[in-house]
Amino acid sequence: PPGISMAEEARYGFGQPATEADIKAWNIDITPTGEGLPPGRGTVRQGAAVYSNKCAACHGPTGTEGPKDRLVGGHGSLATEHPVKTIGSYWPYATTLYDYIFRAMPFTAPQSLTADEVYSLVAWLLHQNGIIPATMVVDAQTLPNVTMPNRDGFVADPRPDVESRE
Amino acid sequence: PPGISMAEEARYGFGQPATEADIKAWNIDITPTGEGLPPGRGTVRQGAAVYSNKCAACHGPTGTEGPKDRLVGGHGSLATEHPVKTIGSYWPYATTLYDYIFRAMPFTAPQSLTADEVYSLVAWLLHQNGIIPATMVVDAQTLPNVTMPNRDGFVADPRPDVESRE
Amino acid sequence: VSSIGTTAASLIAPSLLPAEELAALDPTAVPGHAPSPYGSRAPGETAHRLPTATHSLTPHHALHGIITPSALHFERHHNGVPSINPDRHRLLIHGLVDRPLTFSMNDLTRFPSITRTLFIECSGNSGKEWKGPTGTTVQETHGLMSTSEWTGVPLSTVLAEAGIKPDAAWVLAEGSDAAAMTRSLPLAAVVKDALLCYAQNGEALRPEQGYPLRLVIPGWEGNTCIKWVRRLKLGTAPFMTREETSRYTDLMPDGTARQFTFVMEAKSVITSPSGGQQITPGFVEIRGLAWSGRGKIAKVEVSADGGLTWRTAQLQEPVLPYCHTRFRYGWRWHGDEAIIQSRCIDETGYIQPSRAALITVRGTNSVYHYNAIQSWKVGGDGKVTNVEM
Amino acid sequence: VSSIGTTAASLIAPSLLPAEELAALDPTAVPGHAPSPYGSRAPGETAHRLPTATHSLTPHHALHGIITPSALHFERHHNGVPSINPDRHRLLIHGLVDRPLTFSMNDLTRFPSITRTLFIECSGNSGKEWKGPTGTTVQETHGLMSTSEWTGVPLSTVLAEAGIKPDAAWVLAEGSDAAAMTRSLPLAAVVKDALLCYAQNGEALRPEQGYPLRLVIPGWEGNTCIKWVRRLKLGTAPFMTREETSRYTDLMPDGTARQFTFVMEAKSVITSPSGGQQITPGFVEIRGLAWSGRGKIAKVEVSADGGLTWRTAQLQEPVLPYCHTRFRYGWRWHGDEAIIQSRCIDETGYIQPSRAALITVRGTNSVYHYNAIQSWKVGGDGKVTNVEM
Ligand code: HEC
Ligand code: HEC
Ligand SMILES: [Ca+2]
Ligand SMILES: [Ca+2]
Ligand SMILES: [Ca+2]
Ligand SMILES: [Ca+2]
Ligand SMILES: [Ca+2]
Ligand SMILES: [Ca+2]
Ligand SMILES: [Co+2]
Ligand SMILES: [Co+2]
Repeated sequence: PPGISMAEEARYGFGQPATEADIKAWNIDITPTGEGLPPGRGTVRQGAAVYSNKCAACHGPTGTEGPKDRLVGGHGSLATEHPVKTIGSYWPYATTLYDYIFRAMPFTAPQSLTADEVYSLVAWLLHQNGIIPATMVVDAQTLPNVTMPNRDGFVADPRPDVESRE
Repeated sequence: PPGISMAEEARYGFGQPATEADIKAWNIDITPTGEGLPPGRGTVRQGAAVYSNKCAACHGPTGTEGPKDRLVGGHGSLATEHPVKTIGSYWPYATTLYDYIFRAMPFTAPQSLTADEVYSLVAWLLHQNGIIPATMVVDAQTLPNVTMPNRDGFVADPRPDVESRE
Repeated sequence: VSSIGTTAASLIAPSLLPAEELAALDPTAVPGHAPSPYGSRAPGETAHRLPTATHSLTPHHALHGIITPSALHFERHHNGVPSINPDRHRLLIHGLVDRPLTFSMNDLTRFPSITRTLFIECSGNSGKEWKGPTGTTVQETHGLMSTSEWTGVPLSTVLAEAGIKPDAAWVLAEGSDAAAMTRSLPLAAVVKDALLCYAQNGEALRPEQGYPLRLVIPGWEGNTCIKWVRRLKLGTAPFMTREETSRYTDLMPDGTARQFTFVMEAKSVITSPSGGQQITPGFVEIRGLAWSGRGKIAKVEVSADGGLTWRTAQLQEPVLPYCHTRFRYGWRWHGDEAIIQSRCIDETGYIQPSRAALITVRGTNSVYHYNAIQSWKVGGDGKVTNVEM
Repeated sequence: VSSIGTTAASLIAPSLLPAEELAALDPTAVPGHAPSPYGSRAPGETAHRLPTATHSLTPHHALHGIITPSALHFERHHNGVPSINPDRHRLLIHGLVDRPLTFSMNDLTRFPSITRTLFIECSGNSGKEWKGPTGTTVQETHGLMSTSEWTGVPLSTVLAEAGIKPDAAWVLAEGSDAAAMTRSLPLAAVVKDALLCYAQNGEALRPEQGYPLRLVIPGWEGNTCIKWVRRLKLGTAPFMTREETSRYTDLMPDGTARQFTFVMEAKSVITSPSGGQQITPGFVEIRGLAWSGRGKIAKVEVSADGGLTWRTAQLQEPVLPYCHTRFRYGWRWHGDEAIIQSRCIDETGYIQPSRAALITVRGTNSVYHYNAIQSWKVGGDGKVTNVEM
């Protein structure tokens, strides 16, 4: 086609330009710096209500009972024989909670929650884990500033790490 | 086990000795020298009857009509544009006819024919192809002595035989 | 935006629309189905063998790599696929041996095993092309061949167990199908590398490929690789069965016939773009298969001008002996009529012949062992057809 | 007559009796069934995956060679197998690229293609063994791995089409399943040899392995090989999704966790005789698989005395990088208790560790990346069990 650049000629030319709408529909990830967080807000109190409606059946009334993944507690357990890995004890970034709850929860209806619902659930879960006060409003500005207890608990892969001799 | 020879020790020892009965049940091949031909006999006249009952539906009343493989004729056609390969025009050994008819025919009931039936069918098919007289009795002694018209028509594989150059 | 164009991609990986209810509008919003004991392909995938009464053809235009999925491995039966109980199946070894033996499948799997990825090609593959361009698609012209990973025990190991007598020179291999399909094989040659196989692509053989036991002879015509094998008889001379006299012999122009033509000579074919497909101008990856019954493929060349000029294609590693080798060549089609061809050279230096060279020597009455260069014509409209050069 | 004995052959190739009506008493007397468009395995063959809600395990005790039949390829899904219409499926590339693009499946199959035979191993394969011998069979201990012939387009080719911006260092790969399964991958490493695959063992990907499109990264933990991939987003830093923080990180004894542990280190296992099988005295072929996420297997050693002495096993050629390698060792079992083990060394010189060496460094809380030597005990009765040495 006229006007095509030389650089474009060197490519195969397959595929279509992605439109803003294409990208917006799928661009759901949230980075640790908060990139991707949508407008909206949530409180611990609102989160308690949504959680009890949409989450408690699988994760237990307080987030500790299950039957599915335990979400609360386990602090100080990571170096013991029975580590309990939860949002509070293990997760390094609070933003990941928004990302994961929206993309994958509730398990039976992923990507069905509104931004306000997700912010509220994040607030409630962080509060249950003793990370934020009951009064905190969670939104795109405040969430990236929450420091998780195990933020510095991760190290890079040092392998090969095991001496193997005959 | 006691008494086992050294040679036997060197083997893996898997498998069972084949009994005479094991071998007899499956040892159906017939060689060009007539090895394997069973007792029994057949005539062209008997063959005509068996053929018309059990074979003609597929190979045609005279062995030329089909719908399945043509069994009769084609003499002298092998070097033409339309070769007709039949028992008479192509097959190098008469013994193969016994072998194949017993092992594979009738197509719907292979290995169902008696030795006398097979000898008779062989007789009729050889006669139809002008190879033996109407009066000949076919049995384990006479069959290997039948000389087929195309007996010397086969050559060994001389490949590579095609010059391929750029 | 494409300044380069498209290929026959939808033909390369054909699929029908899955029924609407099977495919979620947004699959990320709906939990999927649970793990299962034994999977099956996606409902919309419909690549299939073309079956007749006696055989079925592998859809090479729709396949990738070199492994043929077992479900799509070509078939050639002489009286159907038998139903065999593997626990009752026995292999009998007799004739010129020290100790006639029978083996159960359990016995056979106990021996030292070996695995090889090998093509099997019917001697009749492309046989209709002797008379000129006949097949419409590559499935029709070259569908009587497939490649699998075969596992079994070397024939030599099992024969040694029975003890080969010094005067044994030929072995009769017989199947337990309704044709009791039988071939005489020269002992020295098959003892070298034939396998008694019980597994194909990791699992038990498929019924159509000889379940529970098949003889596999690397590089030899498919009919020698006796399926459902139940008997091996050693003798001094060929047994001259119908399958090596009336059939599987090649009629020459002088009326003589070549017998015991076991090895499948080197051959190649472009599987994409191929007959029945359609391309559009721009980048087109020419993809195909090359193989030789004499060992490894050394080189594949591709021509897009009917054989005037040839370019070396890329061979997918690893290149294995007696095995399909996938070749690829990046081409730019400018919209003009073109004849595309591939030709291969194997490690013995044998060059796949042109059709003209082949029929000059062999005439057109052979039926089997047609291995000439295949020519596909790309029309001005991008449609691909089978033509003679 | 056997002076040498038997192995667990019936366990190696398990089969149920086909229903009597399926198996003719003498199959040579009854015409068989006709060729078919798409075959299925013999009715008596019942090797199967062990499925749970989230995964299923490959029955390696029943398999041969290195190819895993697609129907038996292990599964690990984070919210089930989505049903995807391939004609609607798109791959979106955006973030730090010059030109955000979407690709249809047709677009992707047009690019130059490549085929590789590769293992995929779940990082959780053998994970339960961290706490001590847990699985009864090799399917339970090592069933979260399989090998296929994968065909697709190099990731680098497709990213180049969009144009990688200079500051891009990580890529987020996201699936179109109900978990929108997501991993951050270091761009420089994956651009080297990752593939966007659309074919597995010759035909279209199976739904459980990512139909119609899967990212395959040679040698890396299975969860990085994003299935049903629909989005690649380039960024400067890892995106820190739940699957690389809460999951797929290994807890060390000091309470810290290792993150981005992508490569599956060298590992091997005896698949036969293995847990749940039984052998009898005499010749027993020890068969197993070895593999390394760092390249080729250089050597496999087998011990039949709990690691006191080691003998070199035979490796089935071709030995391919990032691929299962089948090893074999001919053993004579005299009826005494024995501990059989295999250990492998890869081309980097890395030696598969003993369990003791591994847990000395890592403790037992890791969950993922367990690659210690597996010990099987052969009892005086020939029964094989999973034990700790
Ligand atoms: C029907 C069952 C079910 C419901 C309802 C459900 N979950 Fe879950 N949840 C699960 C399962 C199962 C997992 C584990 C998924 C996996 O590991 O891939 C999980 C995992 C999680 C995790 C990750 C835990 C970790 O440590 O990695 C979070 C956070 C979570 N759920 C939050 C929620 C919230 C918030 C809701 C309600 C909006 C919810 N879940 C509703 C079943 C459920
Ligand atoms: C229901 C059909 C049918 C019946 C009945 C039948 N045949 Fe056949 N016959 C065939 C078919 C089909 C073939 C070709 C088989 C093949 O090529 O594998 C054949 C092949 C042959 C051949 C080999 C021809 C050649 O040149 O290679 C002979 C000989 C033969 N039949 C003889 C007989 C005799 C004798 C009988 C009767 C006892 C018989 N047939 C009954 C269908 C039949
Ligand atoms: Ca385009
Ligand atoms: Ca025995
Ligand atoms: Ca389509
Ligand atoms: Ca053949
Ligand atoms: Ca059995
Ligand atoms: Ca994994
Ligand atoms: Co054939
Ligand atoms: Co996993």
